[in-house]
Amino acid sequence: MNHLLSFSSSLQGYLAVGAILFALGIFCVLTRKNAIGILLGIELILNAAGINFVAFSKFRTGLIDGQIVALFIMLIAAAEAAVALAVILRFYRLKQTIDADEASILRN
Amino acid sequence: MFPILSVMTYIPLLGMIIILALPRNNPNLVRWVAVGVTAIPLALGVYLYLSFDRSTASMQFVEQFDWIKPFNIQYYMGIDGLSIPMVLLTVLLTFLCVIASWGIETGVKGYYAMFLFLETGMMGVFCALDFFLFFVFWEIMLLPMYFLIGIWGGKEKVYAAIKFFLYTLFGSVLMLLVMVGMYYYSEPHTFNLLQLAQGHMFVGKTVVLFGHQLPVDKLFWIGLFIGFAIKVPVWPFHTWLPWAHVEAPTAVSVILAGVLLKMGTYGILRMNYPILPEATLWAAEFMMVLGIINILYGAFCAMAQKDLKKLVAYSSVSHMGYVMVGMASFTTAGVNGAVLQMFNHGTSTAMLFLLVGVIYDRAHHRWIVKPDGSKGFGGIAAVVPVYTGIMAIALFASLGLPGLSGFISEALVFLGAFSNPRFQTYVVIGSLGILLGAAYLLWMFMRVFLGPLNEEYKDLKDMNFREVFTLMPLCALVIVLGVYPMPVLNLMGSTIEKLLTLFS
Amino acid sequence: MGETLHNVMLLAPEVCITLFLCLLFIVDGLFPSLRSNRFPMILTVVACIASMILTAKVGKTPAAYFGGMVVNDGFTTFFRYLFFFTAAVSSYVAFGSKEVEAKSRIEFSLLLLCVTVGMSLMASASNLLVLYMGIEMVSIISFVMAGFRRDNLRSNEASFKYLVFGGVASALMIYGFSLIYGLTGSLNYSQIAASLIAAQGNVGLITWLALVLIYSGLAYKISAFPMHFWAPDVYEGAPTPITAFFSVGPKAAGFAALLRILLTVFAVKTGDGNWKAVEGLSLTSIIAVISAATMIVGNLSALGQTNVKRILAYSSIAHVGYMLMGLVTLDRSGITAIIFYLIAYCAMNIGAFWVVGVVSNIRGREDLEAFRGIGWSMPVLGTCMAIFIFSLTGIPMFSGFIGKFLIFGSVIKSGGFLWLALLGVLNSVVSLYYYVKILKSMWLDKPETEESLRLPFYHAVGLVGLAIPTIVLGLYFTPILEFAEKTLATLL
Amino acid sequence: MAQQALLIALFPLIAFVIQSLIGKKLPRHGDFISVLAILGSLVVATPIFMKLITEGHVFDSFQVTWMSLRGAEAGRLNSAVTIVIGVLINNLTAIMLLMVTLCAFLIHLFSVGYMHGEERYHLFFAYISLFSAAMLGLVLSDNLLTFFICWELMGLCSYLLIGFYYKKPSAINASIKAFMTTRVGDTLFFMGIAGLYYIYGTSNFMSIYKAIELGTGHGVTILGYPALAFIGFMVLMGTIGKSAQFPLHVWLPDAMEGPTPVSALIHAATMVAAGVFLLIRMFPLLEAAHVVLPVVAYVGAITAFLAALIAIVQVDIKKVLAYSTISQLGYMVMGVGVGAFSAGFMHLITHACFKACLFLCSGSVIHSVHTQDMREMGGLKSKMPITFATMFIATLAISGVPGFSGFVSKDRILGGALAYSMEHQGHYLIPFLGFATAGITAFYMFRMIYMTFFGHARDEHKHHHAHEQPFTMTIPLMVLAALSFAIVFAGPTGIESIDHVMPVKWFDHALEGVQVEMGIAEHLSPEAEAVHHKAHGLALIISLAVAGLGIFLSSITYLKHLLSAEKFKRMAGPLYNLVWNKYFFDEFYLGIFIKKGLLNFNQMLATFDDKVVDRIFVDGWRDIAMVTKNVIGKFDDLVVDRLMVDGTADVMSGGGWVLRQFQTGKVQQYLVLTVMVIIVALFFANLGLK
Repeated sequence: MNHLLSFSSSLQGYLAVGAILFALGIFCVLTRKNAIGILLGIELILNAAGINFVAFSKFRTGLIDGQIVALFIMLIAAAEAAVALAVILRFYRLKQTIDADEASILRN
Repeated sequence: MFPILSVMTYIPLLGMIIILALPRNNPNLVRWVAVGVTAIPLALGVYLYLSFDRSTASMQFVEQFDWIKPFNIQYYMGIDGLSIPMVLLTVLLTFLCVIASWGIETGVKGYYAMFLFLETGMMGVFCALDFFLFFVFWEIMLLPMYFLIGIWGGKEKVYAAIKFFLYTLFGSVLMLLVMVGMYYYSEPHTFNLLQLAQGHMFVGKTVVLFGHQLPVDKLFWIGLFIGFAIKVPVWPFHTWLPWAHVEAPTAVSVILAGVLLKMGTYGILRMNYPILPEATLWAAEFMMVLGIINILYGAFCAMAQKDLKKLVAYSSVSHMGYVMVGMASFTTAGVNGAVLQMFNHGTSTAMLFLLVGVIYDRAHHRWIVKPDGSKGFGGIAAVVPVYTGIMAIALFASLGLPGLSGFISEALVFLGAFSNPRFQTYVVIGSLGILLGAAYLLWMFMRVFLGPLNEEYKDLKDMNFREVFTLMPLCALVIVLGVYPMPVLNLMGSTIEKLLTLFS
Repeated sequence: MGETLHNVMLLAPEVCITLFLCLLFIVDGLFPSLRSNRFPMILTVVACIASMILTAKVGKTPAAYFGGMVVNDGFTTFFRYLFFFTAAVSSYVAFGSKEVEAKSRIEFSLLLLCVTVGMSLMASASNLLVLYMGIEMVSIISFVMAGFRRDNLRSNEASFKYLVFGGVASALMIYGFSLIYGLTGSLNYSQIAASLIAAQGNVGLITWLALVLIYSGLAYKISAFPMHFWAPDVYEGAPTPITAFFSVGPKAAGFAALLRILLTVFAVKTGDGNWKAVEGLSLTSIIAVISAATMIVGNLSALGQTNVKRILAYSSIAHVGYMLMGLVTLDRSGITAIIFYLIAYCAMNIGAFWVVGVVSNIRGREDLEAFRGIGWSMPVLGTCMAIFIFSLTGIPMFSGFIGKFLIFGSVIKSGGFLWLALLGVLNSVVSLYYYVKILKSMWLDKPETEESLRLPFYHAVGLVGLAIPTIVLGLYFTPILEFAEKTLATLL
Repeated sequence: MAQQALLIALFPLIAFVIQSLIGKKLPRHGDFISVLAILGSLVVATPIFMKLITEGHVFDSFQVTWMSLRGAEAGRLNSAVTIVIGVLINNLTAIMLLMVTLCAFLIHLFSVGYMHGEERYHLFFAYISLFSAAMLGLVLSDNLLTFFICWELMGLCSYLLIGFYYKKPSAINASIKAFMTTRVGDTLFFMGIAGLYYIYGTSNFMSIYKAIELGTGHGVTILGYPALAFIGFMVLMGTIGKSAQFPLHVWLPDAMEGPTPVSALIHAATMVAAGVFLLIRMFPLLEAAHVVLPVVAYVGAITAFLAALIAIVQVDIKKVLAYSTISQLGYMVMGVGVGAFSAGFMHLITHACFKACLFLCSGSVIHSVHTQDMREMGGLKSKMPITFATMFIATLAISGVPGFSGFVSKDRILGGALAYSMEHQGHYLIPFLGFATAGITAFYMFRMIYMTFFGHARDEHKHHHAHEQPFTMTIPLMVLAALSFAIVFAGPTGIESIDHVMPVKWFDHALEGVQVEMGIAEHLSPEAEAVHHKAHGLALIISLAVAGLGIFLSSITYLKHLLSAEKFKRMAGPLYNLVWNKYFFDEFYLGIFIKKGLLNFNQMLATFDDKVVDRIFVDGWRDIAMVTKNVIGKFDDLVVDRLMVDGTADVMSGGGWVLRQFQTGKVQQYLVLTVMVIIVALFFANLGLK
């Protein structure tokens, strides 16, 4: 009978790392001036989710579906990064800068 | 059984499609097609009048079949004593207005298409007996009005058009909520107005709004009343009227004043009274006070106007006040007088607006006193005698001079309201309105027609045959109904009798 | 082996789209001459029609397959129809617009078909992972589509913003999924629902955090209140046909995912076919607040706009607000109302954007000045736009009104959220002002130059094809309503 | 007989319709149509009158339902309403019919000559025919509703006829003034009718008389006042408006702007008399509401006295006659007020004849000397013998010289007033004002005669041109003058005690018949009989003395020039100034009430409606929205004119503007806002969980 909130001690550790990574990711996205810096932030959040999944799959359910999800997260992160870099490259070519605040022609 | 109401409603729609298909370069063809198309409902209207059964209060010429089964919505059309005068007025005025708008030059096809579409909307509102169908027609009417005022209007037409649209839409969305509310709070969920009127279904119930329990029927009543009051217009909601009337082209302001204002009071009599009688009794005093304010406020404002059309617009506000007073009195004479006043005001204001249109076509302005204080029209009676004669008739009809139709309905309203002891003080105050009515209309007649001739207008042409033709039926109606009003009164007699049994 | 073959058979529509995708790749490679003319569009439309036929066939046997990760029920069938229809129409629109250059038309078709597969995956997913896969598939391709005009700064900026906002939102979502996985120990909707019910209400803050994060992911997709900021800029920047597609396709997919998660995971089916929120997670008042906020943001921000595309962007946010009203009572009539509203919304919104596209092609600009007198020079275009605009405002005789009528009906029927109904009604009055501003410049203002333009037949057919159902649906909507009720009946 | 009587009113109506439609094209512009029509009415009216004379009593009526509104049974709010109208011929009607048709016919004849050559000649006859139809309709009607309809139609005709010379601004102002002042009275009169329908459900005279006899309607109150009193006062207000009693008398002198035949017909003989006729018809009701009659008496007396004073100082011949009309009307109202309504009615008839004659004579004088100012006349006696003779007879009649009709009716009124003051102690003011007015009337009438006909010609040129009028104009004068003799109504000398030898009492018998119908012919108790007899004797002596004094004073000042009028004027000083300015009523009405009060109020209200309600209530929210914007900071991007919508929407767009400021275009700021909202949501969720 699985029920909520019965995380064992070692799981706490992994979750803590995940949470920290999550927070750092968000902080990074919000503060970095550089477009690529924002992408790094997004990657951090995705990895945090990955850690969570792997931790839960090991300690919580014992099934491997958590790990499969982590794999998929990496896969999608890669795809997203590819597209993002292409867009930022084009942005650089047009604006000779990758400062995120420059991208504000479309407003209010 | 020949579906006469649906035919009358959808012939103009058919006409619109035909007109849109006509070639663009031949405006006269478009005009004659429009006249032909509006003549058909007029003819059917005459047939309707002749074969209408005056003795029963039940619905006649009924057409009822299922439209949208899951919501029990029916295509339910029918007329009784309350709606037939309005139908006849609509059909007549639209026919005359189509002839009166010969002067429109730009976008003739669009103009007549919108006009016919407007007639379909109006006919639908007066014949619909299913709330959903009523609402659909009620809002459809706004579209052509917006374009008619917005495209062919005067200087500030855009502002007037959007203001008209916003005001009326605000009213009708409240009606949408009430419609849906009535559907879900009625025992066998229905939109059928007659079924809703049977069971006093909404009396006991309450609903939560902003945290406290409110009685449902009073909420419905207020929602409906605001929706209709904006159309009447009742005092706080009237500021769109002067704008819309002044900026609309002549024929549109005739229809606006002649028919559209009546939809508000018709709606109240068709829905507020039979479906929510307890709430209506509760709010009678409220309606009476608003009616009196309408009368006096309209009259006072009309007195200070310098633009002919605005003066007539404010006089409409004042005259619709009589209808409100008549309705709120719950007496036979009062309500009959109110419905008769709806009809009479329709004819006399239509004449006034047509006449203002005639002089506008010639002088291209409507100033009694020009804004810079210099003299507008003056002493043109010598130059245009026929015009002055007809204007005098229209003027004295709306003034309420006995022998013309205005007096009959005003007299009935005041006799009725006075015989209800609760409202006698209001009636005495309201009678001041008759006095003021005489003042501003005569002041206008004196300033524009009598006195020394303002040289600027000595070459004004008198009315041509077309203009006189549009005014003749209205003149006849005003005089005949002034002498013997029974042809219209006995149309509505039995319906109002049945309606008032709820309130004795 | 037979079992997987059976599963693939149930995915027939998606498989068909993928086959056509490969066909397009072949054409792209081997027959360069066909690349730039109308052939790719025809191929896309054929692909959509084929998959619609397959959906109809597959839809008769509702079943969960791939081990309960994907569900093929009435709900999925409806959304598949919707996605294929929007994809077909969008490609039709795109191939008439100058904004999609001839040489890059084949890429547009490829991207469009991919997104369609992603969307139908989102609608049929009943497993967190598959849902994530669907959402990411749609999002990433949308980033590319937003930046379709490579050399145009606005288009590029649109895709950049879409990229950053979308990335963060889906990252948050997947983190929320991980928490849900941790709490309930499974990825499958049915198991998650079971464990949530088992918890009998002692739901900790963690669950609420997970719920909020998941909601933020989905809200980004349908541009609901907190996550709507990207929509106006991206809609204005992206090429008009693509914006038309964005405002319809991905948004409907977002609603599909939101409805499915909400109704199967976070709510329990009560006896009379309605739903009740899992105790401890009283969603209704939160949804009401979100709906109200979305409406107000959408309508009020649109008031001061002069760029028509931006007005329609804010108006689509407002319409999301109206649709969310249906969720407030979580009863059958509310959800049916949403489904009906989606149908009506898709038709009129694509139409409106289409007209904007045509006008901006001719006049080069998209602000209200560009629309001066268009009604008189191109009456068909003007009339169609009037129909779409009045339908968007919710004037009767048009499908938009029926949508609003059903939504307000469901809210008033429950009686609890009358204030929301009042707010909704006031919002539709306010919406009239900015909608009619477009008509004002089209019909009420006289054009400076009297040149009478001719609306190309290609666009006229399409626009009238969308306008007529808007009217017909407004007058006689029983069959569609029954169809919407049927889709709900078989929701697993 | 009643059906034929309806023809009396229909003939002029038909004439009006023909005349107004095709009048211009007919030979002689169609004046013969109007004259023939009124002649037809006269021909139909005389047999009715003859029947009254021969049988002493005439009664017939027929009714038709005009409006029948279906409803529940009587007594409830929504009870059925049937409005029945019809024709009533009784003694009063017979006499009035003959008087009105006769005067109208004579005046039609006169105006054929007088109006010859006028530009809108055919329209004049159209309006006069409509007027006659309305007046006859009023006399014939058996209920107050049709009475009111004809009453207002006459108001319309007087408006049209006063403003006949519409090129003259003074004529138009006079016509509007007349219409509006009478309309004030009419509106209140209509309230009275509404009150009648409220308590009795009908306004038919006969049924009112019966109801009052039965005493129904006493307990009922309208607006807190006893119902009958309320109705009585409203009816009185109607009379005050129409018969130009104080304070609503200001319009009659200005009405002289109209052509003289109009003044004769409308503002002397018929229309103004309609108010008194109304009081007579409603006498039982006034009597039942006992508080009303004294007020009526006082209104009549005061009007008579004040108008007479003004008449003394007038120099325009028509203004003199106008004020004398107001004064005589005051007499009639006083007569009804003191209960002698048969005397009042007789005075109404006699006054109609001799005042019409006076006006027509003044018309023929004006027509020959082309001026209305008496100071430019003089010595016309030799030039216009017939006009002089007829005018002199009429002057004798009005001054109350025995042997003439005026004396007979005026003496009875004064007798009634004296009797009334004897019975009800303390009301001595009424007879005093009555007798004073009698004296003043004699004074100013003879003043007019002397200034116009006697003495030397003050303006040679005009005097030279003066000539007698053709027969069409002098015959009516002679007929009317003939009717001014006492013999027509009561004995050769008019003095009761002398004439009992050959009493021609048809008038008194007719009036007794009317009292029986009204149910008020109670027989006076013996001592009351004695008081009446004594009062009438005393009144006879005083009225003779006063009339003689008036004539004497007038002749020594204006004939013999022994007393100079200037010295008398200076001596009166401020009093003269007050009287000359007609007690500043006009200035009060026009200056304060209309100009400062009403027009400013409208102006204020109209600007209020346009500026306040439309702008503040509805549009003005924009200003508030503007303030919020300026507070937030100068932002040039938002141009105010894009918010050209009413105020509520402006607040919305102001709100929208605030919201759009969050849309800064920077993606990271979007994310910051989103994260903030998520945190707030979590905070509430946490709060909710507690």
